[in-house]
Amino acid sequence: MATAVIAPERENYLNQEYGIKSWLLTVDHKRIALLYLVSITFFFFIGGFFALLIRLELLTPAGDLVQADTYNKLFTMHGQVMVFFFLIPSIPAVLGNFLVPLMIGARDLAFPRINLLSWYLYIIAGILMLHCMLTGGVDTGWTFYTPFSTAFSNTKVIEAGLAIFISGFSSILTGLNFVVTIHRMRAPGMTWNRLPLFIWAHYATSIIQLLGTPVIAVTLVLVVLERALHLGIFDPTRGGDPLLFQHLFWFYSHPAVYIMILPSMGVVTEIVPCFSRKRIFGYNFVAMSSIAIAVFGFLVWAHHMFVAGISLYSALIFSALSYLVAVPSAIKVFNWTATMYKGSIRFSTPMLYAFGFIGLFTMGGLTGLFLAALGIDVHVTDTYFVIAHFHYIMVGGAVMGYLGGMHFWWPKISGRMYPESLGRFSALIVFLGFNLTFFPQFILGYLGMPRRYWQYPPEFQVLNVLSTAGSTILAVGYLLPMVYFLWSMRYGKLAPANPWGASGLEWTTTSPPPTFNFEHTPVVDWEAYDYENIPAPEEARVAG
Amino acid sequence: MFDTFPLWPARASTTAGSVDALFIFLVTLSAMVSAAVFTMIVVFAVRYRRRRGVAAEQIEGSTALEVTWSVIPLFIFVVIFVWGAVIYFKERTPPRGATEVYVVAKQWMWKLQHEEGQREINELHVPVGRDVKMILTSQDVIHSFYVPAFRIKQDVLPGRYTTAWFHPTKAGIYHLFCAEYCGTQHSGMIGQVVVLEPAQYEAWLSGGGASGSMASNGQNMFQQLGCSTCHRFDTQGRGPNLVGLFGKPVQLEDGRVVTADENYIRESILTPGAKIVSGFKPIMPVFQGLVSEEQLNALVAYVKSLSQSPTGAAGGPTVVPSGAPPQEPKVQ
Amino acid sequence: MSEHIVPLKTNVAVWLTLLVLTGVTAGVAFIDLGPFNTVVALVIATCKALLVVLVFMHVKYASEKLIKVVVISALFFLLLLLGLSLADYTTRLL
Amino acid sequence: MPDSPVAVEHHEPMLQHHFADMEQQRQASSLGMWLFLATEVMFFGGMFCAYLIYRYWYFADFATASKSLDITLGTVNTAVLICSSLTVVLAVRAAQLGKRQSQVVYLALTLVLGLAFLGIKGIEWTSKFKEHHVPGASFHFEGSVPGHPDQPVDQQHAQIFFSLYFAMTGMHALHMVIGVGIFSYLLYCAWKGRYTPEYHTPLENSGLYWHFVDIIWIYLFPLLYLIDRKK
Repeated sequence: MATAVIAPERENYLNQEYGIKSWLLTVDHKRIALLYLVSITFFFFIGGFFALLIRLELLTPAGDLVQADTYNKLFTMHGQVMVFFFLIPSIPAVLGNFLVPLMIGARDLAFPRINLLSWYLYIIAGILMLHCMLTGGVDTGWTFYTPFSTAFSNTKVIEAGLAIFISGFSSILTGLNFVVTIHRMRAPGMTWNRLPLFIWAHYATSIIQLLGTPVIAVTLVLVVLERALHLGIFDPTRGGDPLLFQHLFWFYSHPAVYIMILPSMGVVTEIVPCFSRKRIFGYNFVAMSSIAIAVFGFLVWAHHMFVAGISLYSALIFSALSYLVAVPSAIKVFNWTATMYKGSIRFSTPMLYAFGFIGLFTMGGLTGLFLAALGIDVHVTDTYFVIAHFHYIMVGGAVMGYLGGMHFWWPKISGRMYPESLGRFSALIVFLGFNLTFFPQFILGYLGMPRRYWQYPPEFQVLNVLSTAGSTILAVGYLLPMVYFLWSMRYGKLAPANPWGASGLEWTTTSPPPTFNFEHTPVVDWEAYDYENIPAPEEARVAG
Repeated sequence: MFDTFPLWPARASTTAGSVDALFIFLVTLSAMVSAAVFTMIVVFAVRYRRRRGVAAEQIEGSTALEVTWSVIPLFIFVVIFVWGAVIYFKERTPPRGATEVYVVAKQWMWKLQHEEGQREINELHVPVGRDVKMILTSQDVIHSFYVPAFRIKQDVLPGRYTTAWFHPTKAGIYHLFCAEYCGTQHSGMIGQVVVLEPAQYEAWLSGGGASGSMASNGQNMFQQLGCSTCHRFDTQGRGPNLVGLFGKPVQLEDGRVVTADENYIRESILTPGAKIVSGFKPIMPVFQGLVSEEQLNALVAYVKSLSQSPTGAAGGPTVVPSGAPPQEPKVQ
Repeated sequence: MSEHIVPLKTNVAVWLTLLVLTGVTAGVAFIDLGPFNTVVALVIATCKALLVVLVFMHVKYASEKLIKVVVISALFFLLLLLGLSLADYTTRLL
Repeated sequence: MPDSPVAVEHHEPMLQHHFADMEQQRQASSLGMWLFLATEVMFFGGMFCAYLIYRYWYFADFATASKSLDITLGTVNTAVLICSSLTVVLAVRAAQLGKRQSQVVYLALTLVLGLAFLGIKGIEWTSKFKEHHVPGASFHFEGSVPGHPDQPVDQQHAQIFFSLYFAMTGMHALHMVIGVGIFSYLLYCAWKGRYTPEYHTPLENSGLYWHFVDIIWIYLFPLLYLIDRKK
C-alpha cells in the first residue's frame, strides 16, 4: 500500500514540550481535552466495575453476593459516578474541548485558564468522591431523595453532595467557555449556517449546562444545610415538603439527560454525512432541533414525579409538554436516515457506531413515549422499564456516540490510525452485549420488578441472568477500544491530515494539529458538509 | 430452578386492562417505527454502499418532508397523551362508596387496616368485584405502594395522605412491592394482595380478630381525647360540628374555601392553626406527636363515618351521634 | 474606548430614583392594600432592578443585542421554574 | 480582518495570544461575565422558588416572622447597597476617562459601603441570635398570627421562614464578601494605575458582578422584610 510519506516528526501540540508541568499547567484546549480523556476514562471504569457487581448480585433472586447496604451503595455510586463524572463531561469536555476551537477556526477557547480551572474543579470533585466512596460511600440513590437523604440515611451524604456540587461548576465553566467561543471567536466567513452541526449541538448543550446546573447546586446546598443544621426545608415532620426537593432536583436532572445525549447527536451528525459522502439532510432543521431540545428540555421535568404525589392537573400539563420534547429527537433520527439516501456509504468503525447509535437511540426515544403516557407511567415508573429506557439513551446513545466520535477523531487527536478490523469487531461486540443486557429489562419492567432491588421474586430470574450475561459482553466490548487506542499511540499507522476525506476545518490542519491549531487563521468560503468537492479517500489505503 | 417464567404480568384489575391496551398499542407503534427506520437504514446502506465511479448525489433537504415528519408524530403523540391521561384521570379519582383500607408504610413493612377493623401486616385480603380505596401515609421516608397485577402505584408520603384505588377482577395472590427506594430493606418491604371470592372473604372477615371497626375505635378516641367537649353535635359547641363535614366545602377564617378531605381532617388534628374555620376561635390544642398514625386513621375514619348517611355506611355499624337527633347540620 | 460613557448626571439621577423607590417601598408596606401589597412591592423592586440593569450595567447602551438576549433568557428560565412548580402547588388538593 | 500570522507581535501588552484584537477580547469577557450572571440568577432562583412555595403555603406564619425583622436596618442596608452601586459606576466611569485618582477614591468608597452592609447584616444576625430565631435546637419564636392576637404562630413554619431567611441572606452575604475581596484587589490595581481607557475589563466585569449582587438584595428586601407590615 502506498503510504503517504509523512515528513519527519513535525512540531505539534503533543511533542511541543514534555514533563508533568507542561501537562498539569497547560492552557492548550487540546491538552486539557486529553487530561479530561484520561480522568473520565478512569471514572468510567470505576462506574462500570460497580455496574458489573450489581449485575452479578442480580444473578440470583436472593441477596447473596453483597449485603443490602453494600448493594444500595453500589447502585448509588454507580449512578453518581456515571452521571456526574462520566456522561456529563464525556463528549463536551473531551471531544468538545478538542474540536470546538478547531472546527470554528480559532486558536483556542475564549478563556483558556478557566478551561484549566474547569478540569481542576473536576479533579477536586473526583478526589472528594473517591474519598467518600473509600470511606463508606453513600446509599441514597443518585437522586438524593429527601427525607431519606437528609434525615434517615447515616452515610456520607454531605461529602457526596459537596463533590457533585463542585463537579457542577466544572460543567458550568465548560458550557460558559463554549458559548463565548462560538459567539466571539469564529474564523472570518464561518457564519452560523456554515457551522458544523457538532458545534450547534454543543451550543445547545452549553445552554443547558449554564441554566440548569446552578439549580442543582443550590438544591445540594440546601440538602447539606438541612442535614448539618437539622433545618426543616425538605423534612415533612417539620413543615417542609419532600416534593419541593424533587421539583428542584428534576428541574436540572432532566435537562441534564439532554446534556448527555445532545453532544452524541452532534458526533453522529458529523459521522453520517462523512461516510455517506453526502450533505446532511435538512441542515437548518437539525440545527434548530438541537436548540429546541435544549429549550423544551426545561419544560418537562415533573414527568419523573407522576406517582410522587403532584397534583393531577400539573401531571397532565407535564405529560403534554413531554410529548413536545419528543418531536425534535424524531426529526433528528429521520434526518440522519434521509442523509444516507443516495449516498456512497462506507462501513468504517465510526459509521458502525453511528448505525448503532441511531438504532438504539430510536428504541430509547420510543420507550420514552411509553413513560410520558400517564396511564403506563403509573405502572412502569420506578421499575426496570425505566432503567432500560434511560440506559438505551445513555449507554446505547451517548456512549455509542462517544466511542464513534473517539474513533472518528482519533487520527486527529493522536496522529495515529486505530486498527480498523479490531474497531469494527468492538463495535459489534458493544452492540450485541448492550442489547442482551438491556432489552430483557424492558420485559422485567413491565412484569413489575422494581428498581434498586437487592433481592427479587424468583420468577424474574431468567431475564436477570440474560441481562447479567449481556453485561459481561458489554464490559469486554468497552475494554477493547481502550486497549487498541493505547496500542495505536505507539504502533498505529501515521495518520494523514484528512484520513476520512471529511469536511470541516479540523481536517484542514495537520494531525495532530500544532499548538496554535492553524498556520494561518483560515477563511471559510464554503458551505457546511460540501462533500461534492471533497475527494473521497483513495480506496486502496482505507480497506473497504 | 426456573419454575415459572412469565413474560406478561397477571391482569387482575379493571385498570390493568386499559393500561395493557395502551401498552400494546404503543409497542406495535414503536415496532413499526423502529422497523421502518431500521429497514430504511439497511436498504440505503446496501443499495447505496460505496461503488467505484458512483458519486453520491447531494440533496439539500426538503422542508415539506421535514414538516410532515414533525406534524404526523405530533398528532400521534396527542392521541397517546389523551389516551394516557384518561387512564390516569380514572386512576387518580377513587369511586364513591369504595371500601377503605388505611395503609401505614413504615421502614420496611406495610401495616394495613380495614374499615371493619381487621389489621394486617404485609398482606391485604380483598373480595373480588368491589372497589377498594387505599388511604396511604408513611411514618418515616417516602415509600411507594405498587401492585403490578393491578397496574397501580402511588408514592406514600410522610406527613400527608395519598390515595390509590383498584377494582379486583380475578381471585388470586398478587405481589405487593415498595417501589420508591427507602433504605436497607427496600427490597424486603414486599407483601401479598390476596383477592378472595366474596364467600371466602366473608369467612376470612368473620374469622379475623376484628376488635371493633375503625369508626368505633375512632369514636372511643374521640371521647378519650376530649374532642367531644368542643365538637358537640348540636350546633353551639366551641368547635365546628363534624356531622356531615366530610367531603363538603368549608369556609375558612382568611376567606379561602377548602374541601374537607382526609388531608384537611388530618391537618386540622395535627396542626389546627393552619386552617381555622370562619366564626371559630383558634383554641384547639395541637395533637402533633400525641396521636399515633393508627389512632389518627381511626379518628379520620370516625369523622368520615359521621357524614355517611345513616343507612349507607359501608359495612360498618352505623354510628348515630349520641344524643342530638341527626337533623341537617349547618355547615358554615 | 468604544462603548458609550454615561454622563454623570444620569448616574446620579438613577441613584436618587433608586433611593426614593427604596423609601417608597418601605413606606407603602405599612398601608393596607390587601393582596396588592405584594404586587406593589414586586413592581417597585422590578423597576429598581431594571434601572440598575439598563443604566448602571450599560445594557441600554450596549451595541450588540446578545447581552439583552442573555438577560432575557435567564429571566425566562427562572420564570419557567417558578411558574411550572406553582402549577403543581396551586392545583394540589393538600 | 488581516490574515494575522500566528506569532503576532504583541503591540498591546494586555492582549491575550488567542484573540485577534482588543475589541474581540473585551466582547468575549463581557459576554462571559453576563453568562456567569445568568448562572447566578438560576442559582438564587432555586432559593427564591423554595421561598415562593413556602410563602404560598404558610403566608400567615411568614408574615408574623417577617414582622420580627428590623425594617429600619433593612431599609438602611438597601440604601447602603444602592450607594455602593453608584460608587462602582463612577469608578468604572473614571477608568473610562482615565482618571486614576477618582478610580481609587470611588473603589475605596465602594469597599467602605460594602463592609458597612456586612456590618449592619452582622448586627441583624446577632440580634436574631439573641432572640433565639436562628433555626436549630434552640429555636423559639413568640408571636401571634396577624388578626388573631390569641393564636400562636406555628413554630415549625416560622423555623422554615428563618431557615430560608438565613440561607438567602447568608448566600447573599457570602457573595458580598467575595465582592469585597475582588474590589480590594481592584483598588490595589487601580492604585498602581493598571486601568486605562483602553483596558479596564476586570473593573467593568467586577462592576457587573457587584450590580448583580445589589439586584439580588433589591428583591430580597421586600420579599423577606415587607411581607405584611400593616397592622
